[in-house]
Amino acid sequence: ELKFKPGEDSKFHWANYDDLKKVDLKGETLTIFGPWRGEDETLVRSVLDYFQEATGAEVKYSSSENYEQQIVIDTQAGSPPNIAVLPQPGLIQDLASKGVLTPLGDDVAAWIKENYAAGDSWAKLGTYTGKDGKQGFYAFPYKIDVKGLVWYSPDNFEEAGYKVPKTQEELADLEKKIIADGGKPWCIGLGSGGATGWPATDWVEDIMLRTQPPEVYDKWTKNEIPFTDPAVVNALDIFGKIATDDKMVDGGAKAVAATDFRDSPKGLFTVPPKCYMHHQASFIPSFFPENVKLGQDADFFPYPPYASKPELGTPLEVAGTLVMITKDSKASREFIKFLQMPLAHELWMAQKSFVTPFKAANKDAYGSDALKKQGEILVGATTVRFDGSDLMPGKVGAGSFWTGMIDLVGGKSAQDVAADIQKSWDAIK
Amino acid sequence: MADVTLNQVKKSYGNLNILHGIDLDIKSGEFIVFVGPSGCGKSTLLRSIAGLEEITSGELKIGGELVNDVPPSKRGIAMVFQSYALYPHMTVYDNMAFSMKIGKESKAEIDKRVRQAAEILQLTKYLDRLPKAMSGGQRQRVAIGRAIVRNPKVFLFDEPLSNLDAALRVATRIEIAKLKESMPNTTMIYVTHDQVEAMTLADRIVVLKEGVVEQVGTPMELYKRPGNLFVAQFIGSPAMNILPAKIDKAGNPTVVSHVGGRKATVPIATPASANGAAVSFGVRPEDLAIATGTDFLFEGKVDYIEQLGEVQLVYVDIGRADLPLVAKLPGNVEVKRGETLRLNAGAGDLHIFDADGHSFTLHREEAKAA
Amino acid sequence: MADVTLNQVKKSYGNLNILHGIDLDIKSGEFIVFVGPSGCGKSTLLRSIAGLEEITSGELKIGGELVNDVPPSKRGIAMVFQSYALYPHMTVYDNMAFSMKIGKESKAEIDKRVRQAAEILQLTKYLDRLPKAMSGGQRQRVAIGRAIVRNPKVFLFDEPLSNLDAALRVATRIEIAKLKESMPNTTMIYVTHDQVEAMTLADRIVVLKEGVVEQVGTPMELYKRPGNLFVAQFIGSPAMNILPAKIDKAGNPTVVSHVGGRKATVPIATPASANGAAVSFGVRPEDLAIATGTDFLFEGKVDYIEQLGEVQLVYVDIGRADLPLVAKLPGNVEVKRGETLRLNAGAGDLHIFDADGHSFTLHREEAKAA
Amino acid sequence: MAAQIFSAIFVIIIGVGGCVAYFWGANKLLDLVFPSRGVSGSAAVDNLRRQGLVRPWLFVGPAMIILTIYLIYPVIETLRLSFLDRGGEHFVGLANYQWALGDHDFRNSIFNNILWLAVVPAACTFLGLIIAVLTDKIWWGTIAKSLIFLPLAISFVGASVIWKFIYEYRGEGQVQIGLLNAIIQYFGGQPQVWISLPFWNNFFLMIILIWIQTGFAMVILSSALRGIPEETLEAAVIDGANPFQIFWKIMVPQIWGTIAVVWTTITILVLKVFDIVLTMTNGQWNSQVLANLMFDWMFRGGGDFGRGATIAIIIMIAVIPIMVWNIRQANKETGGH
Amino acid sequence: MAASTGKSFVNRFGVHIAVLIFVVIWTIPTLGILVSSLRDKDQIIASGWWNSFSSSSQTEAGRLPPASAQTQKDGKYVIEGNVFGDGAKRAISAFGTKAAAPTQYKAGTAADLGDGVSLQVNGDGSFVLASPKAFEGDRGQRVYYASSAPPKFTTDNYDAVLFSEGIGRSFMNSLTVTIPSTIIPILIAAFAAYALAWMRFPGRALLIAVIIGLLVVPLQMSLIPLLKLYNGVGTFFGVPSKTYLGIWLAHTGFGLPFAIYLLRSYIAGLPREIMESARIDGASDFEIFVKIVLPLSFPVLASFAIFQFLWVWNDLLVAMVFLGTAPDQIVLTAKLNALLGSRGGNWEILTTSAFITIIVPLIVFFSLQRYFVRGLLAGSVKGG
Ligand SMILES: Nc1ncnc2c1ncn2[C@@H]1O[C@H](COP(=O)(O)OP(=O)(O)OP(=O)(O)O)[C@@H](O)[C@H]1O
Ligand SMILES: Nc1ncnc2c1ncn2[C@@H]1O[C@H](COP(=O)(O)OP(=O)(O)OP(=O)(O)O)[C@@H](O)[C@H]1O
Ligand SMILES: [Mg+2]
Ligand SMILES: [Mg+2]
Repeated sequence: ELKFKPGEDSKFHWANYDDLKKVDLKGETLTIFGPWRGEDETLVRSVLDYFQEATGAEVKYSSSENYEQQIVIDTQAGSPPNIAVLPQPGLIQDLASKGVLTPLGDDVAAWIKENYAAGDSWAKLGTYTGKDGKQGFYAFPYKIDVKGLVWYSPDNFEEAGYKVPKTQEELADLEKKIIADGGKPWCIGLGSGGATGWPATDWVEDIMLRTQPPEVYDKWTKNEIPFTDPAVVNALDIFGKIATDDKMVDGGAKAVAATDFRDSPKGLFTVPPKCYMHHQASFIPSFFPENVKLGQDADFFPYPPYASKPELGTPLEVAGTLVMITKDSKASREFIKFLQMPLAHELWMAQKSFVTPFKAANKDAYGSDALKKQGEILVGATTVRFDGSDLMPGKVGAGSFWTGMIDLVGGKSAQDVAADIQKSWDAIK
Repeated sequence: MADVTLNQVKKSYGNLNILHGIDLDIKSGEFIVFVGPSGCGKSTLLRSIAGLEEITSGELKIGGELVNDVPPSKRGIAMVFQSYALYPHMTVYDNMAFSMKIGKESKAEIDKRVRQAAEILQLTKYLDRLPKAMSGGQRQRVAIGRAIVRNPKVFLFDEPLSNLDAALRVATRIEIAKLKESMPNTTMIYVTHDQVEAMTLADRIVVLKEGVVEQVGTPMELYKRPGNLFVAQFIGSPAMNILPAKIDKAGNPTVVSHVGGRKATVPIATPASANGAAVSFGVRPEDLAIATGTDFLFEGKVDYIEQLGEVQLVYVDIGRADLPLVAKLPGNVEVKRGETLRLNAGAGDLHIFDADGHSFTLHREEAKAA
Repeated sequence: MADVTLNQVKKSYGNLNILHGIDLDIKSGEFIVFVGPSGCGKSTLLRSIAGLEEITSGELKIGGELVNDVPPSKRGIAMVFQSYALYPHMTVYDNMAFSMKIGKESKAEIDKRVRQAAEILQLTKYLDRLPKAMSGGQRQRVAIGRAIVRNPKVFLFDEPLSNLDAALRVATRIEIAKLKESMPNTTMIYVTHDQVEAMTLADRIVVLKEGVVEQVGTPMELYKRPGNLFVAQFIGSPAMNILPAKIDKAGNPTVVSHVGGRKATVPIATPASANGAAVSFGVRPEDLAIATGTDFLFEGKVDYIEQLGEVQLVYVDIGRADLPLVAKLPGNVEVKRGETLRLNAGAGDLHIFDADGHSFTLHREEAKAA
Repeated sequence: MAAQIFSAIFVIIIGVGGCVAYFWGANKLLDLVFPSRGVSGSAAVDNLRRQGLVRPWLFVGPAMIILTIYLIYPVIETLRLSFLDRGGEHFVGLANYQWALGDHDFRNSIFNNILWLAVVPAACTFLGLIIAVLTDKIWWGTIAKSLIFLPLAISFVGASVIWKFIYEYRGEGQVQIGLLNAIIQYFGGQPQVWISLPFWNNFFLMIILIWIQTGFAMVILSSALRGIPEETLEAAVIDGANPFQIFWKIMVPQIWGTIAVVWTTITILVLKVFDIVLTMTNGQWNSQVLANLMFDWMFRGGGDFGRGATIAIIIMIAVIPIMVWNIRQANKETGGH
Repeated sequence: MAASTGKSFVNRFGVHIAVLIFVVIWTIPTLGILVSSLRDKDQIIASGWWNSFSSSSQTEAGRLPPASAQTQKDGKYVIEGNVFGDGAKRAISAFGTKAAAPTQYKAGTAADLGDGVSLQVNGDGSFVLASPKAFEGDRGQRVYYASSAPPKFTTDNYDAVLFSEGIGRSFMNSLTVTIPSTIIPILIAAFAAYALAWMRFPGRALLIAVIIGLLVVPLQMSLIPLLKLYNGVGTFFGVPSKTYLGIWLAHTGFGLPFAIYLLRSYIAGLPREIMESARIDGASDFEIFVKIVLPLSFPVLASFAIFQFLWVWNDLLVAMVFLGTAPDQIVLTAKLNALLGSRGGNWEILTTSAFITIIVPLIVFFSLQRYFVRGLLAGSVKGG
């Protein structure tokens, strides 16, 4: 049953739905394989329902805890789904170079450039080198997570008289003040089972974007400048200083790597609070305690830029999922077209945990103020860059970079960590 | 000193009483054999003495000391199991040395005693073998050797020969007898249900039945003057012929008429009250001989013959097909199936038992004693 | 017809020869017993006849038909194993019915034959039991029953009684003897190393040694005229006394002087060439008696006595302590240890064997035959 | 729901029935082609012999076919891949093997694997044996056994959750939700981040596998223990051996064969198991093992089949000594038949 | 077991104590998740599970209703209500309005919040917030209070898992996968094991060697070659490549080496005379196997059945690769896995599903356990 009755709420572009109805896909099956499980799965299904209902195609969505492994197996073994949705550009590059992805075409790339915010950042993100060695547009960005957000409790800030910092310098002052008041500025948790370490990579990337021009960032993610470049080492060092300072983090430096990232934000809401700030992407409210109301009990601000580097503007790191055709069919093509409709975005925006750079999507459709604010941050950013570690090859971005972060918070010097990571990158060249 | 004294020893498993109060006085250096039908509690009694089973009540003394609560290894006993119970993973040498190694004896001492025992049992050249590479008789000797080295005060055997073949059984039996001689101060308690073993080895035999001692005595006593029907039939092979009979005239001698239809005069005193009583009349197969004169005890057709070479077992139907009379006759006597045979026995070889199975001989003796 | 003929049957495991060319002619309906020391190949021979082992060379015929390559089930045989080999998960009934069910016989026929066999073996009331709920003797009867229902032409037994206790062994032995009578046309081949079984059951005994047939004959033949030393010592219990001796005068009778220092005149013909030859002089313990006159064969000190009740075994040291002479005397003869005893035997009960162990009796017979 | 149950049962019956039908049918067919009953003697004999030639293959046939498809073919494929590059397209010779030898992670994994192999099979077997011995003596032994067996019924993912609540670390002085740290803190000690303690973290991971596999060892050893003749134990009691001596000198040697089987099985399992490492640390903090490393190279970030396959081949080679020993053992056993 | 007649306490109870220690150590982790699965989602990581049995005193935060709830009373603006709302009530001992001093005031006393504003929170949670001026804003006043909460357990987690959509179906699917995947390898392995133990044919020793060798093949590396094969076969015959038959065979293949290894060593140990006896009775190898070997091998079949059942039942990887995720094929492990959020960390779901999945294997274990008892061969051969 459709979540929002077509035609009923004017914040949706229902005209799209009528267009969609003209597409006849009866008897076709569209298999979609994506990373969304649990609550997210319910959400994505609620969107897919419209496609199914309107076109008559049978949509089969599935996911798995080991989806990265699964998609490799499935494509390699020649039984891919029609549509694959993946959050890792590195992995997508890999699939593209093995020739298992179908190019979406230049017109779609052009469409993205035109309709998504932040210039050609998104179109670039969807462009990969194919098996033939040629660049092509393979992946359609859909559902974005805004990274580089700092979460806090407005009550606690208010009570202690803290102000939301607008610059890194203010942030540094705030940290000092909190410490002086006997509190801990940060809750940091890097634990994530097999993926332990990744939250720190985000933080380092945030620092990179705020200390270096985007071109350096791009070079870094392509290893055109090495990890041991002073720019990178500096970023590692800044993060390292925070994470290894017992005064800065709840539980002390030792707890950083051991605490699960899903558990660490809970420190914001204990009485008395264990910490005052938490750096994490837009999805994190799912892991707040149940009675915490977003906007009332919890709020966020963007990880601020340096006042000393105004030329860098307000950079933003994002992550998100990209939609690819792994098995071409009429339905696959139609599905990509569906994603180009504002409705496909609005339906999810109106619910939870979905922001989009699609300018034509109705901002009023956002289900909550927090989402809307994130959407505004996304559209308003001057520079948008995708999660760097996801751009790197899997062995680095989902391997040695993570491990390196663990070493870093374990007390290893930034220089050594950088050298190690660089070595592993060299090993796979 | 190693006399073993049992005083009202009882043993039960839960509600099941196995031993019903055993009284026994075994003197130091004696060779005692427990016999009895399967399941009568022989092993249980032996195991209780060894300390492998806790006794339920009563007193058990070894060398005068109460050992009810003393663990097996401290009782000064050694035991040879029916199934050898060799340690399959150890060589013969190690099997024998095990208890001394456990006891932390010196290497030299161990070696000395093991070799000594091996010498006695002619095992010296097998010392390096594993049990599985030995024949049954050799294994049994190892089991005995293992017990010898412990230099026990009391030596317990649980049917040590029952797994051996006939020839080995004879040989090993003789070895045990010799062993006993070489250890005159060691008390030996031996369980078997083989009569030949019991008869040849025992100083005294204890006949058990359902957890009760039926009779204790020297082999000859039991053979010649069985106290009751059970012992009479249990001791001797083939078993004593037992025939229903009636006392025609009580007194001394007693005249009985048995189911075969003939009368016999038995030089055993019976009380007058026994006149006309139903009794059991017994005669051992080996006491029967072909009657030469007109005086005979039994007459009947030969039903079946088992020729054993030197002797033959002749089954004679004396009127009751279900109760064939067995006679052990010399192998060279020509007997044919179907032939009618007359058999006789010496008057002194006849036995009578009252309705409860008690021997009248015993009656008389009891009367004397009283 | 079910005669079994073996013609130069050989069996080897790899390089190891177990049977060295066995020739045997077993007539239909005969009861043949294989005896021999452990490991001599009795079981192997029996299993070869059964078809459980493939023979390496030679011919094996059953009922005149060459069966070298015929699988066991088609040879018309049934076998009772030393270890029963019952199917533990089947009731007695099913154990017995198994082969007929496999053969797809009708239900009624199966039931009839199983009940018939059960009747013979007195197993009727145990038909619903599982093997584990039966005593050893009963189990052995089930194993026999299982063979009976197959109505075999040849019945094979591999030491069927060796796991039973003495009493059961006697009882079951008699049952087997009766069984044979009730199946007169069935050939029976029986392996044992118990002599009593061999003597009582066999029509003919085959004595095996290390895969070679030593002698074949009726029990009495083997007992009275053993063909060689091995058979002489193997048959009879206790074994025949064998003493080193020298032929003083060959001819008929022969005069020998044995290690005990005495001379004996033996009514056996020896060739002149044997004059002065070293021979073995044999006499069975049961043929010895206390010499009454001055004429005696042996003189020595009584070393040891085993009193068995009716008889006693007396070990006499006639000069060679390692070779005690055993005499089986009546139990009532008073003999004391240490006493000097003179023993004699009938001249017809004496045996002499040449240096190779062959009996001179046989020499004579061979000479006659030639 | 009823329809689902029905269809499930139907599918199950088809599957199992098909398998039964094969064996029954093939045998029936054999009997039809070479009849042995109801034909004349010599023909029956010939047919029986022919049956004897064919039947073993009917019996092992399905196993051989399935093993070939599901294991042998993949092994060959893996061997081939190990000489190819990451995409599995170009021949690279021994480059992958060379890489492995020089790789830090690989060497670390080898070292850790040796640790695992030294500790886990031994610990599981030893504990399983002790528990089997002890539980045999008491009336509530079955219950105890079931509880020890329980972890075996839990999936690896479940197990890692369970152990999270044992090893979880919270900063000093805070409420600990990991049992181990709670205990340590209760006694005034300093809480530790167990899974990142260098070197020792290996052992904390091993404990999980030991916790799971001891039940396996226990079940198998316990049935072997029951086969020990009781008299040998009683003989040892009389010989004066104490319970420990009886255990070590009498019981253990007698079930050595079974111990070897259990040991081998767990050794092989240790070489293959990666779930625990994957979910607890993913090989970080120097806790990498070969199986997880292989998984990593196979599937992470698009996968490098060449290197993944190389590690798989190395794992298999590592087990060759154990295999050889076992095959010898097996041949010894069958020698008698 | 050897009787020891020692009487000391250690001898008497030593074994019981030792076993108890093992059992406790082995059970504690599992007990931990059982307790956790019955706890509130947020509580699971807020305090150790062992604390959940005692009533805890905890400091919590609540928010009073916003300005819109105010009424005017005695010239004052008043907001009244209960901090617990409609939820379960607890006893409050102290309260405060600052996170830094959450228990500044005793319950039942009035706190002066400045500007004439006063707040009184009573022990039962009822409160009165009074101010001379009207309240503003739609974020209500924050209060902190210390309350003692009795031990609280909930079956919500089980509700969430057990009644989630499609779970019954996936339970069925799991059984559909598991039962044949357990029985088929047993059948195939038992036949093969019998042949390898008791039948004579060329290449037998080699075959045994190969099978033992295959024990070590890591499962993960066979996935891709196999799936390729499946797809090839599927395309060739025009059938779907992800079928139950496919996964049965896959599990069979992966389980076979161990099955044959285990069964063969057991079957080879059966008494030879029984087989020979049956052969003389005219039974063919097939009949010997079916009527003699199979019934006698029950203990080892049961052992293997348990291990294989556990492995298949708990498997996720093979199921995800060889079976689809549509409702008619998704297995329980996969279904439960899908209940976890995209980023994992739902401990309450994990703990609960760990417990739910354990139940079926345990039933299997207990029902097969009695076959482990010895004595199946009793009475068959001497000494038995
Ligand atoms: N642990 C036990 N629990 C219950 N009953 C037992 C136990 N052990 C033995 N019994 C019973 O005690 C009785 C005596 O057994 P025991 O072994 O002493 O007999 P036995 O005379 O040695 O017989 P056999 O000659 O067959 O060895 C038997 O009826 C037996 O069933
Ligand atoms: N499979 C085999 N491989 C090699 N040698 C064997 C095999 N089976 C038996 N033997 C050997 O063959 C010889 C004869 O064995 P067999 O079982 O026939 O002896 P037996 O006369 O029956 O002895 P027993 O009276 O002890 O049963 C023995 O030495 C034995 O070790
Ligand atoms: Mg006994
Ligand atoms: Mg034999």
